[in-house]
Amino acid sequence: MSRQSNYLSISDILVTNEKIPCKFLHDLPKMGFLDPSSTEDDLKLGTNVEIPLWLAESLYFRKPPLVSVDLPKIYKEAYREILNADACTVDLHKLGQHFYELGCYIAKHDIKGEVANTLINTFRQRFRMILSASCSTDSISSLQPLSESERERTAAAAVTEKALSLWLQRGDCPLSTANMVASHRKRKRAEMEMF
Amino acid sequence: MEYDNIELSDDEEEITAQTVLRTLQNAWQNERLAPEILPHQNEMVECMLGQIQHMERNINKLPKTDLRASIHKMELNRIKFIICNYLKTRLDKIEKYCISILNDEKQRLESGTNYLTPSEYKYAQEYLINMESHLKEAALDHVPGNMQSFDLNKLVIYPNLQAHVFLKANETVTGIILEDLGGDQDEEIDLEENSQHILQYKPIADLLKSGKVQLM
Amino acid sequence: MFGEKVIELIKEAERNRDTIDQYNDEKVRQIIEEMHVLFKMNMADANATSENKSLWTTVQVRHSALERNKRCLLAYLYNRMNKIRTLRWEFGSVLPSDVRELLSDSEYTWFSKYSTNLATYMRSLGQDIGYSGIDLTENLRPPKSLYIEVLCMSDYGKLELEDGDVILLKKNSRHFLPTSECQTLIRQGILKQIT
Amino acid sequence: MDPYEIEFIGENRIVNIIPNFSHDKIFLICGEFGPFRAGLPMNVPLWLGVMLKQKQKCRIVAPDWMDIEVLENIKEEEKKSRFFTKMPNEHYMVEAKLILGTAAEDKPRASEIKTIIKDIWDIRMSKLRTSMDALMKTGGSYGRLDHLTMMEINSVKPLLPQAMDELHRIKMNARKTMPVQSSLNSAVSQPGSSQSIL
Repeated sequence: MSRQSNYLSISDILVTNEKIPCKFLHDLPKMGFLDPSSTEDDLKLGTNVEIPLWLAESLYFRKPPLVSVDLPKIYKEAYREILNADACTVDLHKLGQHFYELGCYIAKHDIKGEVANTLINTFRQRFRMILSASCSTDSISSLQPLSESERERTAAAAVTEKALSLWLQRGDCPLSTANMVASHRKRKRAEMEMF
Repeated sequence: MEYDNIELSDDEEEITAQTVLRTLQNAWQNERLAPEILPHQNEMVECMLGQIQHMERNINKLPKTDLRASIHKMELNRIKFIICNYLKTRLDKIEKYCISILNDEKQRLESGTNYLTPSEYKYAQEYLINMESHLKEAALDHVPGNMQSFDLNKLVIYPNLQAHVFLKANETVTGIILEDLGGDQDEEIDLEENSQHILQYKPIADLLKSGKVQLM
Repeated sequence: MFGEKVIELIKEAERNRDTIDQYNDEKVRQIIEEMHVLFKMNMADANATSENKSLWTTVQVRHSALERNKRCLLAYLYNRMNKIRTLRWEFGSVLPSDVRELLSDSEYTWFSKYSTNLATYMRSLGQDIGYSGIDLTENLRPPKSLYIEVLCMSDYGKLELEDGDVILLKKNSRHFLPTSECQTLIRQGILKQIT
Repeated sequence: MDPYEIEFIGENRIVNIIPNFSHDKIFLICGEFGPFRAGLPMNVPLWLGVMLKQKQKCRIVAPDWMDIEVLENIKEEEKKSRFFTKMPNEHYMVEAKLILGTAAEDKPRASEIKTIIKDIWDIRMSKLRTSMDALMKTGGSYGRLDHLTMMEINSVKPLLPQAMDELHRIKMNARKTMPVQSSLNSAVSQPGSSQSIL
């Protein structure tokens, strides 16, 4: 469940699919379609467009860089102030599904290092939200204002919590059907019932 | 039903089955909790398998309802659990970190400090070959020419040596350097005998391998 | 926009973590086709860069898209590989036909090779001291008792026990069996432990 | 690890039993036990004690610390102390669960004892939560955890170590204001100029 990013990591691929605002520093012939508001064939120097992070990163790292990257709203000063004051009040489920992971990529575009500090502060403050969500008996509903990775951590902690309370309650743990076997049986049954 | 003391091939020193079992149990626990693969304990595994075999033969001589038979069987099941779980944990790591383990292992083989058993090494190599041929057959062979490479440097997955682990110090160790990313100064800590800590794996990896600390 | 089809594929892999879906042959084919189109455009534009230097940046953008598609394709396959590996550990070396149908030909070949490699490894265990190998798919749980009571979930047929006794496993039949000899059948969902 | 695996480790602890049968020494791989003399106390591993108890071959003698007075003291100490106090043994919860679970009738006032042990466990668990939060707030890269038992440590996995890993990753990545190629984010950023395009 660890979120280490690597070439084959699905979660990192989803993070790098997020769109971020960029400004093109060169003309791009035939790339007009990258700007949905334009009908031109070519993309002109100076155009501001939102493109996926993976594309922005690869264009930014060309020498010379082909784009400059602007901060998405949630990392800008207005939000940073709110987050630094009380990060727990912000609904990251709505405003930043991949707040930390995207932030790690974005932070280098903020030379003053404010984004980095906000990420660290926010993470530290919101840890207690995960703590309390993981031992609440409700299932992790979509109503909770947690980001995607916070949600995953909460779910993992809830699994531990549940295993422990089962252990405390009962004697032996019966042997059980393997996970995938059980899931496939369940799916097969569901499919059969449809007919 | 007595067991003999066992002589390990390389060692002149005699060790008891009890010690071997304890070593193996410890190795299992550490392997389960360490992010990277640890040096193998093949001698201990084989030695224990020998004990199991010996014991099983003797149990078969006992009447089925003999109390001793069930006690011995229960103990054997416990030991088999440790061995299977230990070996499977290693296989899981070998598969997940296949490329990086093979890279490290090639260097270790040269210096004779290999972490994998010969069987594990063969398994890892074969696993990589199978992975390569599947990815080629399913995708790489069909994409445009300059995209076809099976690039080990990109596909490699490293164990997270920066992962935080819980440990107990078996003896006092001083001067562990913790990397401090916030300030300018790294922090230095001592591990007193029997004290417990949560810290990054990397600075204590060697202590774990030399048995000075154990993971919890 | 680039790389959109391939993201659908990735999202497919992300859903249903406990089951494996039908291999999406059609989408994989479309993505590979898209890559060939991008590649051809790049060939043409690269040859034209002497007249129009800014075409070079366009080539670089498309190249990034090609790399992205490749990464996502490999991640899709790799993610499935890990699931297929789990199938081997949970179902055993023979897959039920409805599960087998979910795999592509190449995936099934991989499954077989994986299975052979695993079997070779397991057979090698303890060979030096006269063992015929150890099955690592057994003894997965800490042992609690030597015998357990089980309920048979399907008509399985005969099972020969180590002591030579043969029992008939019929749907809904109950048995009192050595734990070590029925744990695999429990994991495969053929038997269920009664507590 | 799951709780049953930690229980498995705890089952190696030695407990005192009083067998109701006689038998010669048994030579197990983990050591020799016996001789068994009906009515005379002796030591065996916990797993063996539980097994014999289930076969009604022995009584398990509850360890000294499973005593209401002793436990009340431990509970008071635990309440008073800011830190985790030292428990009677490092698998106290496993011992309590197995001995009081399988051999409750061997121990008078077993259910009261169970309740106090659970109280102590709960006090420690809530202390653990508070200290985790404090650890993350103050540093989040190192903590000393003396006297926590393995089962207690396991209860904060993967939450605490993963949160610390994640915080470390954020510090590593976000603090890098210069575009350096590192193994951590190499997944996307491949400086392009040197790369062959066609």
